[in-house]
Amino acid sequence: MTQEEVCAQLKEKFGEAVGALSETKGDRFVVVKSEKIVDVCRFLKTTPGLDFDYCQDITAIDWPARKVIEVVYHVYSLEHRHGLVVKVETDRDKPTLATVEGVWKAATWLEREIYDLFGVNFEGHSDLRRILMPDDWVGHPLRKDYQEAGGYHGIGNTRPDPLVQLSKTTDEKRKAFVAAATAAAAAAAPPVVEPGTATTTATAIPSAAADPEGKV
Amino acid sequence: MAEAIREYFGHITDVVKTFYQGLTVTLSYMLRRPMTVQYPDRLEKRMADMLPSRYRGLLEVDMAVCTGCMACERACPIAVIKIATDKDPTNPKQRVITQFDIDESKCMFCGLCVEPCPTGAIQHTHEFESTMKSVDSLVFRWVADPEQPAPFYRPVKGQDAPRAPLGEILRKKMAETSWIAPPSILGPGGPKQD
Amino acid sequence: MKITLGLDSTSLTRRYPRLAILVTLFMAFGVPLSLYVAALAIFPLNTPERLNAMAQQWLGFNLAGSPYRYLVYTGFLLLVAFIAVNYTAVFGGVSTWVERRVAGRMQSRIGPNRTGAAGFLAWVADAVKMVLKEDTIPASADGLLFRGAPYFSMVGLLLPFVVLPFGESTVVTDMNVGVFYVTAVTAFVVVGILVSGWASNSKWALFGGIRGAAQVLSYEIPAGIALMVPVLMAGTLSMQGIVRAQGGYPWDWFVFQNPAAFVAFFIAVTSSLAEGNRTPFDLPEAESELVAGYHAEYSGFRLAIFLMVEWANMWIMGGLAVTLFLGGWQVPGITDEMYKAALGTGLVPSPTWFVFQALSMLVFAVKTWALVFTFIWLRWTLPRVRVDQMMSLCWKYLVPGAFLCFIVTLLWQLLVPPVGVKITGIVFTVFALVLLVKFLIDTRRNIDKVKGDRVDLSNW
Amino acid sequence: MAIDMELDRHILRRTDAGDEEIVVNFGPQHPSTHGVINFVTQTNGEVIRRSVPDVGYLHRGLEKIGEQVPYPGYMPFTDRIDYLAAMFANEGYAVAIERLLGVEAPPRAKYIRAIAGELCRISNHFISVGTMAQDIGAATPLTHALRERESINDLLEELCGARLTFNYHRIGGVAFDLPVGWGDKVLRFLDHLDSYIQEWDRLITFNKIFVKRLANVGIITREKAIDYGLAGPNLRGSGVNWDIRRDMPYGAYPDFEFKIPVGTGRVGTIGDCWDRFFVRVQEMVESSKIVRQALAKLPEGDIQAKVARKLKPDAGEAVGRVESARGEMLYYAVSDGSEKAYRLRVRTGSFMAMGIIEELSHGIMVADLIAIIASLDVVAPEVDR
Repeated sequence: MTQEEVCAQLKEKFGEAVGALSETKGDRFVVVKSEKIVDVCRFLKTTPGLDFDYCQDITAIDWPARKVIEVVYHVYSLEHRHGLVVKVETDRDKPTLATVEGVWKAATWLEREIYDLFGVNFEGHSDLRRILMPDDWVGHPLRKDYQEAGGYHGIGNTRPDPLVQLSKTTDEKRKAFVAAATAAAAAAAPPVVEPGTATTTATAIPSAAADPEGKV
Repeated sequence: MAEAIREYFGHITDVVKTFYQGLTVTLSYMLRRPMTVQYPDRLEKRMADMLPSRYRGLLEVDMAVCTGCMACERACPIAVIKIATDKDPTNPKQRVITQFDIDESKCMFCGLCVEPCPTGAIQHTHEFESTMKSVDSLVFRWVADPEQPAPFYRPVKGQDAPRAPLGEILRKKMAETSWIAPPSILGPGGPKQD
Repeated sequence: MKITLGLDSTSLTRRYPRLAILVTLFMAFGVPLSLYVAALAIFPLNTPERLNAMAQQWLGFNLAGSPYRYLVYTGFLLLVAFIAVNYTAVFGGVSTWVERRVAGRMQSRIGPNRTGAAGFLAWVADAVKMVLKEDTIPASADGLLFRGAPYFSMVGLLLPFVVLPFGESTVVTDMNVGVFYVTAVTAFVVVGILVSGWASNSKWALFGGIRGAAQVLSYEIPAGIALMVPVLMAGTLSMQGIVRAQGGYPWDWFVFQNPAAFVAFFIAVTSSLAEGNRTPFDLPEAESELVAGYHAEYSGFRLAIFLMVEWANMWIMGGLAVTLFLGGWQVPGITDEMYKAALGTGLVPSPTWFVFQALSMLVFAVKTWALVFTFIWLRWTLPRVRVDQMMSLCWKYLVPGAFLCFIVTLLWQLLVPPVGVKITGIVFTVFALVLLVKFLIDTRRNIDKVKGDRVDLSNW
Repeated sequence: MAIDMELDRHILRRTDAGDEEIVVNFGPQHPSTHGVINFVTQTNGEVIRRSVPDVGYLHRGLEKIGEQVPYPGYMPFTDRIDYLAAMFANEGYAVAIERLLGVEAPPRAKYIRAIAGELCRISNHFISVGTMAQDIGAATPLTHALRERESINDLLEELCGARLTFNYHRIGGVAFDLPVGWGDKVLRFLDHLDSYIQEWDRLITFNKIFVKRLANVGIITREKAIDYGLAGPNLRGSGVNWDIRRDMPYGAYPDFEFKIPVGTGRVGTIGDCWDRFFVRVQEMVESSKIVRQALAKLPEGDIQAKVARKLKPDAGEAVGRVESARGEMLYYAVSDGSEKAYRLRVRTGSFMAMGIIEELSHGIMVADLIAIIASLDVVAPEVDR
């Protein structure tokens, strides 16, 4: 059964709650109203001809531009070897959606992950807790506007990047080199030592390790 | 009842049969050669020479043939390579590379930088023993001193770039730096030096 | 300046390889041999009569009459105990080395081969390390019990040495209730497991302790009954008596003399495996389930004791099975009269007597090491049983089996004439020999079945 | 609440049923949880009332990184999703982006992908089967499995330069061609492998203790397996005849004939731990058959399709499905025309397998929980991504 026939059956059963099959490049999908999602899924699973018994994946996509979090259902039928992509749009500020845990038990963990990483609240979910992030984590990482926490309970997860530090020292040295070469002046003035990072870099200019410390 | 008895003794015969087979297999291994390669000291030749040619070990850059195209810096997904180029003040046509640093402690040896390199300047050597006194020594500076920058190499059509044999520059550099801890680049907050 | 570390640093054993081999030979053969000779020399002289005679003849001192004679006897017993404890510790260490090498070879790897020649000094290094390591005690552990637990197990390990015969007359004391004493005493080990499981105040240790208790106690029953079979056949509980009732040649051993004893042998070995917590019954310290079981919280010297108990227990399991079923120290050629003749009348027995003793001790050691090798071999082949399967195996298979063997042996004693016993002995020996040969052929054929493998004894 | 955390503070707490219960943390650091996973278990010592998996210790945010790294640059990260079967993670990502671009890998590249993939499947199954035997208590099968896996690692190291994180596929093909003489090295190894697997069966598969420990343990019926969305050997172990290589063919798989081993309940019932174990052992034999056919029919031609250096696929979405060693790996890439993916979703077999463990854990023994975890072959990086 091709996707068009499945969509036709859906359209005929649910009327305008089910949008048309999309024409975009790559895989085509069907947009469904958020109140109807559980009925549509139950219909897909139980009607004899469709038998979408295998819920491959439930995931979400954050569209800040359209102020929408889109929940995507990849469902598949092992018997008839046909699949469908169903999308539901929920409001971005207070995303709530009915859970399809009743239809497929696989949804339990998939929805918990969406709740954890996107903040979509699934009503009726048996055990809606954060799954990947620690329980007291703030924010939902996979949202586009998520600021990286940079650490957890005071344990930082960033290390000063040696390359950035290095390039500062070499920039200064290169400026000194260019200044020394182009300016015809007799003695190039020693580089002004800025406060802040300069103190460390002035002494710690790592030339080739074999050089004695003195030669800068 | 008969079924239970047959099953009861069936278990016993199963145990005897399967243990018999299992024991023959393990005893037979007493006569076979263990596969252990006794690295590091009981090998015929250096481990680095026994590795296959495509092995992706520590990165090495031969500045003589580097064209300064910065393709490797763009290809690296975790920005481990840092290149700075400049106009050579002495003759305006020639550009020079004043800084070519690779933070080998962060490099994940994925090989994406080696592919776009036109002259094969940057290559994975077969060296993998990179124990250093401090993690900062793993930041390899291929342009030793910004004051003697490396000029861009102009590849000659139809001729391979004359690259130094693989691993030579790296071994020399590692021999010098591995056991001498450089002053910490990361400033006072960096790892303590003994 | 270049500091060379690792590869070409000239450690002691590399500069003088001969030194490494010398030290290893000393440790490998010197220490056990010296213990054996000490046992050979001192154990027989340990009876009060002989002590009085010696004191009388050599020192002219009337020991029998003097009030301090018990002091001297206990002094001698302490000396003998010293030898036995040392032998246990050395055997515990050597068997760890043997196990790690054999396990390595069976898993197509090498095992320790750097400390000392062929890695033999690995166990000495472990022992020293364990003694020097800090033995931490968990904060909320029950201090007294936590410290005392390993010594319960050690007592349970050392007591059977009193009756375990090393050779014809090299036994600490030949108790006439030998077998009964052994079954009673081995229960001590479980006290150590239970106490350490509870005292460590860690959930893993608690699980391990409870499992250990359930396992060792429930396997006492089949072990006890299976050990009764040779007692019936020999008519005496004394260990030496049982060994003297068997002959040197395989067809005189109890294990082949009647079918029930053959089955009882396997029941006894399986139950002693369970009592020694060896695979397939290593539930109390199941690494993959309970992290490290009852000795999870132990470190340092106390852990060394627990591990010594575990490995030295193999000698007792092997020694017990050999003494009761496989003819103990009976040397095939030498009969009782020859021992008596060699003993002679004088105080100091003739040199041939010492040779016979050495031979009998050697035979006992070889047979016990063979069984110890089998225990190691079983450990690296079989998976672990689940707790309820372990219990059902004990109560549904081993206990009824042991009772059956007990009854069959009774009937066998009554109905079968001695010549019938001899015939079954020969028949079973032939059957065992055929089975062994077939087994070795299958083993050899296993190597050819896998393409690309061949017999190759290199890479040590 | 998943497990009454208040229970945790009591060492022993008498429940209404009269027996005392403890809450034990199996993990996150535990010898047999196959990576950093914690099972908060309510048990009375042997029998488990309930065991709730608590995952997330190895969450590196690989899907978030997918949105910050250009398309070709993400390939090394896919190795880290499932480092035991990294070849499939690469292939899945490559297939997804190729479907997004509408590009097709040349036939030789497809064959090489099949060869490298099936070798990687064998090496992964050796780990999964070996660690399962180790968890049940037999240490020797694990070291033998690792020895065989070493030869595969050496072969793949010659092919692409790394032993674990291969980074061998590229969008539109593969990075290198087969080295000279590599083919007969593989064939020599496969002859050894087929004869070795018979020895493996003699050593452990039919060992009575092993069978008793695994038969009728952790039974997953056919409906429950489909309902929970299990994939790969876990699904096939329950008797569901479903394999993406045959049912949704991609790459070079239509050209090979191979059997799909399915659980038959030979020693216990269909869908018990032993079935999943035996399905993996049989799959190794099938994979070696595939590699032989692929090497025999390897076509000539280049190994990389024409793909722009700076990939900018136009807006749209695509799904790449690959039959990884742990079941169906699904890459869902959504692009908005820029150089970086707008959203990259990876769905893995282990994540779905973790979902079923809580339901299986009611009333089983501690040793069975370890056996079930091992039979479902869950691996922490795949669960947490």
